[in-house]
Amino acid sequence: MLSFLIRRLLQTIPTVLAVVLLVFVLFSVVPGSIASTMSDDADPQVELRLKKQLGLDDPVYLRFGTYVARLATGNLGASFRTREPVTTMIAKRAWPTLQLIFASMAFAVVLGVPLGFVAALRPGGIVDSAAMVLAVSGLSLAKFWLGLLLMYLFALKLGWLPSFGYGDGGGKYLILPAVTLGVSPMALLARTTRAAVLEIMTADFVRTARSKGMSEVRVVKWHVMRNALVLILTTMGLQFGALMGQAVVVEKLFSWPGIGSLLVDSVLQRDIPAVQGSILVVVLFFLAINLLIDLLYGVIDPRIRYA
Amino acid sequence: MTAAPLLEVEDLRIDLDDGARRVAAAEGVSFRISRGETFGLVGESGCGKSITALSLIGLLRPPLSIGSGVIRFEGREIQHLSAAAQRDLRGNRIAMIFQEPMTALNPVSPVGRQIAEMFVLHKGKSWREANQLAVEALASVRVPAPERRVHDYPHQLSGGMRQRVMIAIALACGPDLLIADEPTTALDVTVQAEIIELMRNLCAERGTAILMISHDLGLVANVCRRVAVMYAGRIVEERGSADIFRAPAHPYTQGLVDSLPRLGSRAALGRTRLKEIAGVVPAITSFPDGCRFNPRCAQASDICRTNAPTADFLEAGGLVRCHHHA
Amino acid sequence: MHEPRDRAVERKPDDDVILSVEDLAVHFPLAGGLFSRDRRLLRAVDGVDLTLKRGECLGLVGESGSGKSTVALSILGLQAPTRGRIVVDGQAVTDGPSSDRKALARTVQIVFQDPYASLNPRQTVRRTLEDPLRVHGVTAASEIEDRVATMLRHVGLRPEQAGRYPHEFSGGQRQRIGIARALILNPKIVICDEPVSALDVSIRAQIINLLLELKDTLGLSYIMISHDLGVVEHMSDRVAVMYLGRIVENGHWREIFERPAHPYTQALIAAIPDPLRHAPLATTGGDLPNPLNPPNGCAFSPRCRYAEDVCRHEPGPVLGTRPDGHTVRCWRADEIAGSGVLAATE
Amino acid sequence: MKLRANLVIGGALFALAILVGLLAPWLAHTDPVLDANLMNAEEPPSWTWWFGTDGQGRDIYSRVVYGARISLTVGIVSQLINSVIGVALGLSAGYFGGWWDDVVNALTNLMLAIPSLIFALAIMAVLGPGLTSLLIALGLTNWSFTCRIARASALSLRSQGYVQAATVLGYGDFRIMFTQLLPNMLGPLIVIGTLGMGSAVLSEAALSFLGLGVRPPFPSWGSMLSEARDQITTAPWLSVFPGLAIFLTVLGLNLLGDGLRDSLDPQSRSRRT
Amino acid sequence: AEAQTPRKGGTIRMTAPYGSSFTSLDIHTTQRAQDEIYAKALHRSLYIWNSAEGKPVLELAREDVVSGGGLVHTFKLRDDAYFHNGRKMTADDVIWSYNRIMDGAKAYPGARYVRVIEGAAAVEKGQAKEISGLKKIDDFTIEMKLTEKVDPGFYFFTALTSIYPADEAAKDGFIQKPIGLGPYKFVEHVPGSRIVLERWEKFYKPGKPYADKVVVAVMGEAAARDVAFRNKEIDTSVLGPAQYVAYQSDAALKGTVVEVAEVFTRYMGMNPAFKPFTDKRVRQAINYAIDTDLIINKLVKGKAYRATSWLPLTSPLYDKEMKPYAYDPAKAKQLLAEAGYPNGFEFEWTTSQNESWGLPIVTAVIPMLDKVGIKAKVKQVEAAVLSEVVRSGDYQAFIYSQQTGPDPQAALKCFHSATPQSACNYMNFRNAEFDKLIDEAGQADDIAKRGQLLQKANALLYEEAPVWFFNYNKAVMAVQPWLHGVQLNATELTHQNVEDLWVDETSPAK
Ligand SMILES: Nc1ncnc2c1ncn2[C@@H]1O[C@H](COP(=O)(O)OP(=O)(O)OP(=O)(O)O)[C@@H](O)[C@H]1O
Ligand SMILES: Nc1ncnc2c1ncn2[C@@H]1O[C@H](COP(=O)(O)OP(=O)(O)OP(=O)(O)O)[C@@H](O)[C@H]1O
Ligand SMILES: [Mg+2]
Ligand SMILES: [Mg+2]
Repeated sequence: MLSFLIRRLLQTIPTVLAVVLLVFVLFSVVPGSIASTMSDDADPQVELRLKKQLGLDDPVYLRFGTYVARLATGNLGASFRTREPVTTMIAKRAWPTLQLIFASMAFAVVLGVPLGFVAALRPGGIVDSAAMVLAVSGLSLAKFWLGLLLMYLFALKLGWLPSFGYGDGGGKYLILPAVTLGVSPMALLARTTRAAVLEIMTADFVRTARSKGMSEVRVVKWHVMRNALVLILTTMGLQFGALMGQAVVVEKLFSWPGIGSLLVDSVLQRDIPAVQGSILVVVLFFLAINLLIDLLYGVIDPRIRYA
Repeated sequence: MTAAPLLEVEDLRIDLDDGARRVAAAEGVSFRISRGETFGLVGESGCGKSITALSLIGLLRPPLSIGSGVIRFEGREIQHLSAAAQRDLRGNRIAMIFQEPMTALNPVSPVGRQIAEMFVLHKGKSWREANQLAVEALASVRVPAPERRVHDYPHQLSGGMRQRVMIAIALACGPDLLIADEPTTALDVTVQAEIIELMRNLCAERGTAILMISHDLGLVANVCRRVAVMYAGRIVEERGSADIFRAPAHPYTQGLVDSLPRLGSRAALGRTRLKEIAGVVPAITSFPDGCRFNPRCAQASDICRTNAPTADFLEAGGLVRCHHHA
Repeated sequence: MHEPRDRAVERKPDDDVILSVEDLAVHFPLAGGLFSRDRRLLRAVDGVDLTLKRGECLGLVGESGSGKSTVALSILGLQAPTRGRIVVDGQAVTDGPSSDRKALARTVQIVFQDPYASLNPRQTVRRTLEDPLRVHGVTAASEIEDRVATMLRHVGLRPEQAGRYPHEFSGGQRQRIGIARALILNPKIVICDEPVSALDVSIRAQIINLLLELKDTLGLSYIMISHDLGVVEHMSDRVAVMYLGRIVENGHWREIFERPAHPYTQALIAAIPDPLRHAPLATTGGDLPNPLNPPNGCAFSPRCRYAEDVCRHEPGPVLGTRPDGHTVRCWRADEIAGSGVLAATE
Repeated sequence: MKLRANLVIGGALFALAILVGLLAPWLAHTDPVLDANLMNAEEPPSWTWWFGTDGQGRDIYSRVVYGARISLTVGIVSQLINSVIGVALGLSAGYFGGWWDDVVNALTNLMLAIPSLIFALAIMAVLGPGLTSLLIALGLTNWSFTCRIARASALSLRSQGYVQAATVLGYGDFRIMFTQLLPNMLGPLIVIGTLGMGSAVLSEAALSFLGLGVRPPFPSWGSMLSEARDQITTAPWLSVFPGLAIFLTVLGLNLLGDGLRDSLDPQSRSRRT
Repeated sequence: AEAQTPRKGGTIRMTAPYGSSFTSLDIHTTQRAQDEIYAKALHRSLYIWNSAEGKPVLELAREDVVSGGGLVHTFKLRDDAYFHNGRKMTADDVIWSYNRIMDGAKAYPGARYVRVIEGAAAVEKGQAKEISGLKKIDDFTIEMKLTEKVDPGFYFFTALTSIYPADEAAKDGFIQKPIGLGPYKFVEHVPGSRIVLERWEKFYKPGKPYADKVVVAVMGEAAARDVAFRNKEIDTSVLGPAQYVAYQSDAALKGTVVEVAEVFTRYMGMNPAFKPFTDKRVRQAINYAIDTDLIINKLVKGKAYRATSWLPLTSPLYDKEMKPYAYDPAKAKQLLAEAGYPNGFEFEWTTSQNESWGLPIVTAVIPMLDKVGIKAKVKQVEAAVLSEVVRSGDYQAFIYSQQTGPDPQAALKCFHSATPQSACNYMNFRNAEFDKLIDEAGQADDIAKRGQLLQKANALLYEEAPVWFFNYNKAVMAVQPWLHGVQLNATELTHQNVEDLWVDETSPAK
């Protein structure tokens, strides 16, 4: 188990390096630079000094070399913009993003999985049709539009929830962004769950269970759920990646102080170390979640063993 | 044997709803099984053996359904019983073994638990007791070290072991009837021999009747006292197994027996050209009129093409469904 | 039918042998599933010697997983052997899939078990039969059409049916198409990997007869892989029995079936139920061993009722030759031979 | 192929979107770009202005109609690029195996690990806003699922009898890949392609929102929606119509994808990839 | 409403609308308008902008005695200004801060202002350790020698030149918990979300500040800000054109709108190196061809003032007599014909996506230019790219918003041929007559004389039309009725001297 963990962790290194290289190469050819975004009309002398100070004049391979060398010591460099260490910057942003992502996933699971189950138990029925129309609709909405509509409805018209911000860090601030972000994984989970349950319901071992004289409820409880979980977990793992992407939009819309909004700002302002660092952290997060999910597979599915 | 039959199937018809219309996937199926008897049902792939078996324990799922006919278990009609009453029978009084031991067991549940479920469902045991009983059940199907094996998952067992587990599940509650749907098709011959012997011995000990389904004539002949041969949804011949292959009455049975390259026949008779049955097995949606075997039958006459033959009861016992039977 | 094949082959002394397999081994490194670290070795085929003579049918029997198909795939160049040498009609094919595939294709062909999976569902029968000809440089449209039509007739189909797709045919007909495809390039050797086991029982005889006829009319050599001993006995001239990646017995069909010398062969024969015989099936005891963890000594020893200490010792027995000329891999063959024939005939 | 409700409705919605795009010059009332008359700015929907006008006095109806062209181009072309990349990599990886498979696998994992929207954002920053950039950005970032499916199909098809037979018959690798493998994996690829088009349309909107969208002379629905978001309370028609256009088109694509999946592969509904 | 007496206590909830984060808590490093919003509460500079008078006034100094032919300023510093750790500010802090800003290795943007002190440039280049023109006379007196005859107020009022506590700021960790002289002291910063500040009891203005707490929330998304403002979650919100109209037409919100002409000029710059634009007539033709008023009224929704020349409405030297170019396509055509382009020409117009002076404007102008035969092709770039394009001269035309105040002299100097393109002479303007006017103004001791010269230069620009004069920004902010004391700051409306703000009891904030 431990050696499995270590091996998996080692396996992520090439991915991480590739990400670093990719982002580095991309942003070494990106037009515009931090210096030009500092203000509309900056002092050209200061700008030149700034470029020099930030090493923007060095050749790419040199910059990359220094970056990787520093990275090896866990140093993500200093932000061009704030001159703070990127690690500190990200550390401050990580918790809000984690809150948001996990809250959305929780919303998605709590709503999506039961919905999928209910739909699958009577395929073609009214509940099924309604649930699936809902699910497909959830997938088809532009996130920021949905967020705005929710904001408009629940904050302004109904006055139930605050419309923006991290507030005092309290849960009520989390609800609208989490729901906005959670709608599409919810929809996907509902569909996956439904499909998984339907598929499993046709499996031979379900027929065996029925031949034992088991009621349908028991069949589902004893034999279908756990099998479905494997498929549901897979979808969840992949959805975490999509969530990290969509978080960029949602965080920006709701002024949520997470990595996503940091990332957009950094991209737009050419704060390359911050971009690099944020993407790296997002990737690491995705890899970590999927590692976790792999471990969970082992718990759920005995066919998978970590030798 | 004079006792009232354990299972009586009369004129069973199974409908297949293919969206546009209903076709009979099986029809006019009648047979009886007495207590403790071994009864065989043979036929080629798709002739309706499995659906007949499933209909007996109420496991047909749409698009299949029982169209008409009566199924009596211990004299009681069971095809219209409530779902709950059917569940009481299922597994408890009538048990079933399936073909694919790999997929018929839940891959994520330990085999011990899958056996124990039977005791919880039908004997009102607690899980604790049930687990204990599961060990015994596993021991009874001669799985070595059963107290360890109960914790194994299906994928950790070989095919033969899995099928033993299936048998343990099926026999857990001491059913009166065991339906074995091709229990050894997926296994190698040497393993098949063991499983069949095991099943036969256990059932003999407990007085459990067996409905043995197979496409292997040799196997059925060996295991069963009486055999029914199905073709295209109908039983065409039903006889004692000693007679049916030695002196087949129906041209189809005859054709099957003749077409098989039997072990030892080349040594005895030299290599002769195998007798073929012409043509192909008809599709369920395009069964021919009259006798369904008529397009492939050398003896077919006009009547065969128009009228479905009725069951002729033979003097020597059994029945045959042929206008021209021997 | 026989066109002169333009291949310069130095005729060897043993001109009769069209295919020889020497010490073939195929080992699969198993990653042990996605998550496990240890890389175990599955010895699917482990030191197999075979020869096939011109015009002969060699039966290959053995339980599931004993390596029969793997031998076949190696001969076809689809599976690179771990070691060993395969010579087909004077040419070595042991270099794996990349060695001259086309030349090999004109020599060895295969008929698969599953008539459903072995035809491309998106190609008409005509396309399935024409493409190989084109690949092999036959370009004249009339010749292609001719050969396709002839071949279809050979396998008992009508040339008009060539425009149809596989799903429009029954299982038996599909198997005929499969056979036609195997023969369209006029190969010398055809490997039949369980050609009838997926077919309806009432159809099997048709295909077996067809295969035997074609063998004679086209002068083919067969390797016939099957579980069904009845089929093997009916078709084969010689029979090789495999157990866990090795040949345990090899000889003339009559010797194998009438005087099986290996306990496994005996058990195999004894376990076959016969419709006209009503005896309890002879049981062997024990399950197939795990190929990843084969027993020490003779691989069959854990299931063998004759096994003694010597059988359980490393290394396993070697192939020995019986007086009647067939070979057996058993320490106690001399004692056992003949004693286990209880089942062969009634 | 049984006609399913989702197939019919989805197909109809998508076909409608395509038709609107194709017939834009005939359907539109005015030129979507040049007919800007500031005198008519921000008229609510009426008989003259079906969907109202925008801040520049342009007819939103005409812009939505022309927007179909851009949005569908984005959806279709970027997904085509994805499909070509994904199929080429996945098919060859599954077929050849070995080190190439490892390389492709590593690439796919890499693509999966970077959320595609973020990757597209970075590419857009490099290439600058615009239609071509967008097509490239979305086309390069979303092929991992296609690739996985193609690879998995190739792997399973590779051991199918007819593929082995083709090898035994001496077919070349490319012939095998194109005549034996590709046609038999098209079903799931079409399904995922359909779904991918929908998500590309949504990604375009998201990128517009983030300030890196497409702003060619003709409007895209995403950019219209994004631009109108400040006026969602004051001039809702500005966002409602492009928003609905996106919603209905993506809905159509999703339904179509589902329907195709059910019809092409009734046994395994949405198996995991 | 101002008749009420200010209430003590309460929380002021401001918003920072320009992006989704603050750049840095080290205000010396950032010159984004966004950051100065909180800096106004936290820090103080030598001068401060007085919105009522429209000019910078002394803040940390009580008097400024000018000598040395206008180049030497002697400041008497206040002796009651305390840093938030309770230490009194002295001349050393001022000198230390200015020295810090000139640290060449760090490239602080405030260097452009401090450089006006003699010897500062040497520090920047690393030739000296301390600015030679800056002398401590005693703890509360400093002498500053300038390189030019300018009003130092314009140079030392922004937060970029905030005074830091010398010793404390040198320590690590200062930036995590910054200390300043402003009316509010730092409590917390949630990056990407908000900065919270609380009243500094020892602030030097008696009775001020009023509110207990100031929260500056980062809210880049206008749509979200709109909802939050209507939902009474924030006290101030900057409005874009669309919302400007909407708020004005909404009875409930109408009273919340405050507006001011900001010192920004929006224009289309034309590259004189691009053939047609070398000709003054072509440039004028463009000014005639565009119905600027229509665009301002309809597209910008009146949220701008028509530009008459370079210097904006709130500039002290704004010339009320000047009339903007009339909308006269015929005249434009005629001018084009005279210049040799009777059939017009085609050019590429680089723009960002900014809603007030970017793509939407360009889109609206294109059909107008089209009417006189000029075809414009849009090239859209990101904001980050646009400013580089502009500085490098890599454009045919671009549209931009440039700060044109508060110092008119500095604003006009951008067009001096000695000003490099990369500084702010983006159109690479070269005109001897103009140079002469600017130079003379620089020498003039008499303020009125200087003003006349500069106005002349401004008029010359109008005539030369190096740009299409579009508009001066009208900054609009919505302010909740319970927030009082908002100043109409023409340099940037969001920059409020927070000590003058107060909230009454009707504020829903705790
Ligand atoms: N769920 C189903 N939907 C549609 N047709 C079905 C279904 N199940 C069975 N059938 C059809 O009913 C007929 C009888 O099937 P059945 O499974 O009973 O055959 P069988 O005799 O058991 O064959 P095998 O030897 O292959 O198991 C076949 O033609 C089959 O295609
Ligand atoms: N590509 C492969 N990778 C790993 N293991 C393989 C591979 N191909 C075959 N094997 C293993 O090699 C062994 C021999 O397989 P093979 O298919 O040759 O057996 P067989 O005798 O043909 O069996 P069957 O009668 O079931 O067809 C089996 O244990 C099988 O699991
Ligand atoms: Mg069956
Ligand atoms: Mg095989």
